Amino acid sequence: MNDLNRQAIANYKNDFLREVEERVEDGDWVRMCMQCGVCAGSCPLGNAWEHTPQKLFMMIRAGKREEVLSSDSMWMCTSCYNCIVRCPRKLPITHIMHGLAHYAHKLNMAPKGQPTRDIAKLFWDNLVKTGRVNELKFSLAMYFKDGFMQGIRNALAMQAVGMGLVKAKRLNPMEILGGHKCKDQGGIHRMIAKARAIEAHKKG
Amino acid sequence: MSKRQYAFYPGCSSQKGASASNFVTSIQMMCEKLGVQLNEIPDWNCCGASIGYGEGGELPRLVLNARNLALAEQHLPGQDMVSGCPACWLSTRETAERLNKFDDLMAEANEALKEAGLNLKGSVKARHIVEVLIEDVGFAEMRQAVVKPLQDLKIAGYVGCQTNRPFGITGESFENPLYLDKMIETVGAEAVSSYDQKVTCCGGALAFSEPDKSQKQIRDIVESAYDHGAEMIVTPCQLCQANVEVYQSEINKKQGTQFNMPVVYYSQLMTVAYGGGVKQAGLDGHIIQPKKLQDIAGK
Amino acid sequence: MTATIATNQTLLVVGGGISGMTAALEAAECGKQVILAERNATLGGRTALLYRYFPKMCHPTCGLEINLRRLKANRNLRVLTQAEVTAISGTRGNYTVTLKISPRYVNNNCTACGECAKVVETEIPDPYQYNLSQTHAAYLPHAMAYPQRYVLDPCIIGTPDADKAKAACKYGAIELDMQAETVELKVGAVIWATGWKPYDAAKIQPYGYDRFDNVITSVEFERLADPHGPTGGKLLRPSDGKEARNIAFIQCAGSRDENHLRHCSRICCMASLKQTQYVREAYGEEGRSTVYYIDIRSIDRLEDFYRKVQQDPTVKFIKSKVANIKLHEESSDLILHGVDTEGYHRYAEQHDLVVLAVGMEPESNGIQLPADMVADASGFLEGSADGGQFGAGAASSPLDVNRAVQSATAAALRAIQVVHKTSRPELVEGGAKS
Amino acid sequence: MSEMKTAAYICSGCELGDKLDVAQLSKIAQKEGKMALVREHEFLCSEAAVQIIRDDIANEAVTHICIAACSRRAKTEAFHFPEVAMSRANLREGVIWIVAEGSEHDEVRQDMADDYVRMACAELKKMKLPQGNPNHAGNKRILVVGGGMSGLTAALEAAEAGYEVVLIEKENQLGGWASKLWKRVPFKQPYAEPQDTGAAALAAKVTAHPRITVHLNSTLAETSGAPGRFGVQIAQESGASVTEEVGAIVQATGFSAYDLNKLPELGGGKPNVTDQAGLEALARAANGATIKRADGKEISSVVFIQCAGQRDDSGTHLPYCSGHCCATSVKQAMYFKDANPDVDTVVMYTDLRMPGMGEDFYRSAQDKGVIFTKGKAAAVETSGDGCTVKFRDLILDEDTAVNADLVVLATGQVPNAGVDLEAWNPIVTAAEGGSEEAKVQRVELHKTSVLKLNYRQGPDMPQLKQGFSDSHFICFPYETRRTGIYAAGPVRRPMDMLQATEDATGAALKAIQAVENASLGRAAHPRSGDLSFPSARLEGCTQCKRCTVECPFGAIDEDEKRYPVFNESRCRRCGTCMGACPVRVISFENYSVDTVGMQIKAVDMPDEFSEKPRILLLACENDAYPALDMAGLQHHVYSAFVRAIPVRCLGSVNTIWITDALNSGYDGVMLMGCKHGDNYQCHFVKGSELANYRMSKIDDTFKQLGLEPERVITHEVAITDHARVAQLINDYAAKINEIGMSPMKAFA
Repeated sequence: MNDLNRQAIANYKNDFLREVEERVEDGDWVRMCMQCGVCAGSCPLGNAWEHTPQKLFMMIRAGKREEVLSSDSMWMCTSCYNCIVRCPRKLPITHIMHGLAHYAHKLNMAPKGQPTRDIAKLFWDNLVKTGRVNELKFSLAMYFKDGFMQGIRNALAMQAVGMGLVKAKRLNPMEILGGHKCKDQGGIHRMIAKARAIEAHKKG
Repeated sequence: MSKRQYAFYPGCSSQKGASASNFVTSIQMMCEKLGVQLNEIPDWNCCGASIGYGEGGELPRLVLNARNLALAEQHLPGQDMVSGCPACWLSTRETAERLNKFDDLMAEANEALKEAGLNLKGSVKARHIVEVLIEDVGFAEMRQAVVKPLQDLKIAGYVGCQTNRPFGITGESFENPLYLDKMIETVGAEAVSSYDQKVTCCGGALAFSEPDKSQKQIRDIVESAYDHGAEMIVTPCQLCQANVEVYQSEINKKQGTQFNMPVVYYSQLMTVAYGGGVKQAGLDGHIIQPKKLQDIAGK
Repeated sequence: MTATIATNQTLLVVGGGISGMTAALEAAECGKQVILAERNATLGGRTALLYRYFPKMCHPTCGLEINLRRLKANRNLRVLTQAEVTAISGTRGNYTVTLKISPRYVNNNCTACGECAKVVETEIPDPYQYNLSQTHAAYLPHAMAYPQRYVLDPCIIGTPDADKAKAACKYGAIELDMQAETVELKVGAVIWATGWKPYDAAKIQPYGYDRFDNVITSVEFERLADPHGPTGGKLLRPSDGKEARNIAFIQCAGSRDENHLRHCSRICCMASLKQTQYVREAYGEEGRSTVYYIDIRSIDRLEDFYRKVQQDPTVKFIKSKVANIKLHEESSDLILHGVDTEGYHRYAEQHDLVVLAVGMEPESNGIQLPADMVADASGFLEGSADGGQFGAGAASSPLDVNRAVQSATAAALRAIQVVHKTSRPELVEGGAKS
Repeated sequence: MSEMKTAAYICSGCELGDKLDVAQLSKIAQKEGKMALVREHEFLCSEAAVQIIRDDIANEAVTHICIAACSRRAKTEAFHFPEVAMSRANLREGVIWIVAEGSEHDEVRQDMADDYVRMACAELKKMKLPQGNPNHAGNKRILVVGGGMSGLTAALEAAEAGYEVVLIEKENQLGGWASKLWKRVPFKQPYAEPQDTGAAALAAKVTAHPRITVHLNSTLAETSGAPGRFGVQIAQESGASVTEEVGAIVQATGFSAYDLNKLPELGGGKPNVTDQAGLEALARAANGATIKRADGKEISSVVFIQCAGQRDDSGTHLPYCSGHCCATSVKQAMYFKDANPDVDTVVMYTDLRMPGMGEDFYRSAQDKGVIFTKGKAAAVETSGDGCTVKFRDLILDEDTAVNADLVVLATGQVPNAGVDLEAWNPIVTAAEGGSEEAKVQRVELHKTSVLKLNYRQGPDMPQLKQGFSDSHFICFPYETRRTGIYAAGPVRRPMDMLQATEDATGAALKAIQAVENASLGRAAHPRSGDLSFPSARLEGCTQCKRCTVECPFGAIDEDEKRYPVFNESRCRRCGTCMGACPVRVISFENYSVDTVGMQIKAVDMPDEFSEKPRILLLACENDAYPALDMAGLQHHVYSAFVRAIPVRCLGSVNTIWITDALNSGYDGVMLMGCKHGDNYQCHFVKGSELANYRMSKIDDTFKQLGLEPERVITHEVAITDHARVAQLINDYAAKINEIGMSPMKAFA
């Protein structure tokens, strides 16, 4: 259990709802859910969700901290925003799902090896590095995230796609030697660091 | 006549040699013909996309976009910020609206921006190119510019998610937006009006992490296009384009389908209709060749 | 003529539905002078377009008949149809009301013999069937219409049809040169019983009312079930006229939704429960009804009815706000997607007809109201700031018929208080003991 | 009234002239109908023709007119002659619109029209112009029983309209439940915060009002009389007794809370388990500060259990929903959150019922952090210093539990409606039969009465169901079975405070209406304005008590000699007494055994070889007769052998009409009335049911006459049965054809 988690448990005892309200992006909306379930039915990957958004909200109210934060449900969010536009209470459900995922990740309670979680991290690291995404490095990183051999397998599996993109000049092998980047990378790094610091100070 | 000026935010996937490089190619001539001038924002950075949240969290994600807004505000004052990529547009607009709504967030964002020597007032409006076409240019002008109507071409207009939700194009429905079909008809092609996968999610970023689940989505999208007699799919979204085009071979491999459905951008249709060639329309940038469109462009 | 009978002792009731008729009758039966102004060509309002009432499953026209008889017997009451309030000036106890009366093109001579309808060929969508069927442009709104006089639709004025109608009438009842007239009245108090309208279902995009023929509204379903409706009481679905046997009822279609109506419309749960019994009435054990709901609001003793329906094996309840509806192209059936939140069961249910239990919106949304009218967040009318005008019935709150009538009766007393006080100074607050 | 001069006016418009021999109709009116004056007109409802009639009334001293034209429901504005008696022969909707087209039907069509003219003339000659009830009384004061929110509102609203009000309250202060609340649910925009109850202000207004007299610590000892002349004895705690005369009564006696102790499974009776009333007391004690338990502990967690002992289908508790409890619990949860946001408040519900703008109040509570759990409580147990609520979480689909310092059970409203007459009547019968035990029971039960009416049919209002004295009618919530007495507030139906005040205001209007009607000797709803009233030739009365027992409105009492005592302003003019009377001594001026009997006899009866059967149709004027009219309007064809007579209610049908009809050779008799039973539609409550009962008892009549029982048939008909009534008539005509012509014709 990481310090953040320990400290959160200490702070909020078992008032998980308050914890979510104060620490999770748009978490203060959770209490406004009226359990109609329209979000649950609107999710394109719905059947992959162990707990639907509306159910997660109920679990939060019921103080099921462990179950919620270790769930991989919110990692199934494709950001299609169907739930947001249909919610009769106008809850920003997509953001809350993102927020919960991020919070679980930060507390290191999110499922180990959850693919979206891993890729999200790769993606972020990749983009902050230069300020812009390097799709080749990102893809390679993706393939090799589960170790070298698996990476080769993944790469081979996706070879056709890769070559296709290369042929179509939509994947540039040269990117491996640097590729696109922002000029003011230093500024960007300092900026992100600052933002993280502020958030940490505000939301633990 | 003087051109309409916009601060342009291409986004990572539109860079040279990136997955949507042919999109940027295809909008050059379209904008030229429609008197739209896109001025690239100097040193723009990634928006964090729809998956940045996992590691990035809230404020870091916001400031990434705040930086682009600030750069536009500073270098291209008075110009609306326009993006061709729904994810970029969405993140930027969301950021702009949230920062303008909550002063504390704006203050925090600026505190971080200071580190990059920038400051955001919040004057910039974040828009999508499609908005520019529909609201500023208008269908009439779009039609006028047509020199090569794309006759007997049956196209499924696939809008996807993020161009459509949560913001969408003003006046359009989240469930059944009509503007894309209208654009298809504007360039003389036939839109499959009964296409029922218009706004189905392609899996987005989860195409990488949850291939099987996303490919099920993609399969529906392509299948319905075939069922309704479409010859190609057209979309305003880079990620949709990539996902729906790229993974067809995978789906064929795994599920024994014989998908070979071209997926192009509306801008490519328009460029061809405006007289553009294969290269100008970025039609050389496809894995599944949009033959029919290429032929018309070739003529 | 009407102007002369009105004084500041007169009450004006705006709207001739069940609430308006009740307010007007109750006041008139207390000896008050009342003018009842109805925008349409007949009294009766929306309840006259319902097949049955919950929970007794009795017929609205039964009460309408009694009210019409009370009205015919009462000389204190004057009815104006096709009359709309265009302006109100003055204050509590002394208003001047301007009414615009649209031409009916048929005068009091009409005996309702029906000769004109026989010769008029033009057909128009029948507003008294929610446009589900056509009617001749010379028509009697419905069998219970009051006044029992035909109406000519303006669309045929100036056409040969109009002349044919005129020629067919032996009683000189048809006046083609009838013009809209403006009437000014002095009244002491005004009761707004302008009622409700079904929320525009097309705005609820996920349900595709504007895209799918077999998605209809609850008010349209009333017409389908009614033997005097467009299908003679058979539950025939629009797309292909096939009998609908497996019907979905979607609750909160527009209600309890900040994207649409922020309030709960109160009646929709009971209306759908009632309509499941129309399905049973039509097919017995063979019918299938499924109610998709958030909370079933069968308040007070209406709970009995809910219990009865729950015990009906042909009715299924699913606690879920349906996410969206997709068309099953081969069958024109509809597939409802969503999640049963009681225990989390994902469904994709096929139905041959979907009935949206659409919410109640104040009819007054969109009509011009006096400046000092006070309304709530949804537009339901509380009354005027000066205390001389009152909301009544469904115009004042989403109410079922029973409560609307109570509300109208209460409004009648409040209006009476106003005119009493203008006529008898000692009645003004703090007045001397009489 | 000057002596009778009759006139008949026969219309030839609306194709009557084309389809009928109008000259013959005139002749019949003159020769057989003995009309002093007969006129024909081709457009009888025209202003010109109506003027002719007016002139005849003015210049020719015509006192009785017969209009032979369209249905009595049509053209009522034109044919409005209040100063004379009027009958109408329905030749349009009733004849030419329903008889099959074609010359082959000319004869039967004409027969039918001829008969209707004969009948209208016959009826007319037996009619008198109603003069209004002579012993009507004009007391216009309103008695309000109960000083809670409903009673106070009714009193103030009536007084503000200029009427004198007497208000009695059993407790020593006004305000009822409302005065025991800390705050109430908001009535108006914005629906966000609990509001001051306003009870104190209202009570003050009432107390100070120049037209309101308040009696505290008072109950009713006896109520006698009728609208316009109720005599009430008020018993005061002191033992003193006051007598007041009033014109109408509003019963606003409210409700009692369902007994907590009946809910042991939910912890009822345990410490730290209370009901909503108990919580209000704690909130008042806290006065805005953090709410403490009875034992002084500050409450840091509270669970509200909705529907406690309500919506119960096991038969143990209340079967209904009390409507207000969801909003009340939400309001009470706000008490805690407003005082201290850190208090955990859980509202446990199965269906949250906050209609209308209640949704905003619900949102507001969520915004304040009130937790809503969709769950069903299984048990409440004491644990440590508080309680544990075991429940089924319906969303998470699991059995679980939650701890709380306090549990609030949202129990239901039990009406204070007094004596249930269903229980009362058998006891009275037994007591009158001499049972000593019953006599004791009667005394005990009578003590629980609220109104203490000295009516023949019992001391309180009849209850609709579940103990509430509500109206049975959806369109007429103020319909009452005790004329001039109106229930208001939770005694009539479970309701919240907003609805109770609305209801009370409406009830006040009805009370005002009742005194105004009574003072003019007019009937109340549904025959509003009717001036006719029943009179009895007591010399012929056999004291059988059927009228006093069967009157649906308890309008008839009995004197010491068991003769009926009519209280006209309690009467609704339905004629049920007239129908009940075996010796036919009861009649109305314009509606009597004769007005109908004469019509029956007036019909020209063809002989048994004519192949022209005659079917008498007695149709309820409220639903069946309009249905026949609309069958005409829609040209549904039915047998021309039928002769329809509208009746006020099937309850007014006297069996003599049936026997007379059969004796005079009718081949069949149809009765069409409203639905009876649980969901009865009869506007006079019991009329159609009684008729049905009476018809089932006339078999011996058939035996005497040697007739088939099928010669009389009764149908329940709804006003919407346009096509069906035609079908029923045709089917019956076929049936008669099957069983053959009546053997009675020979003797007729």
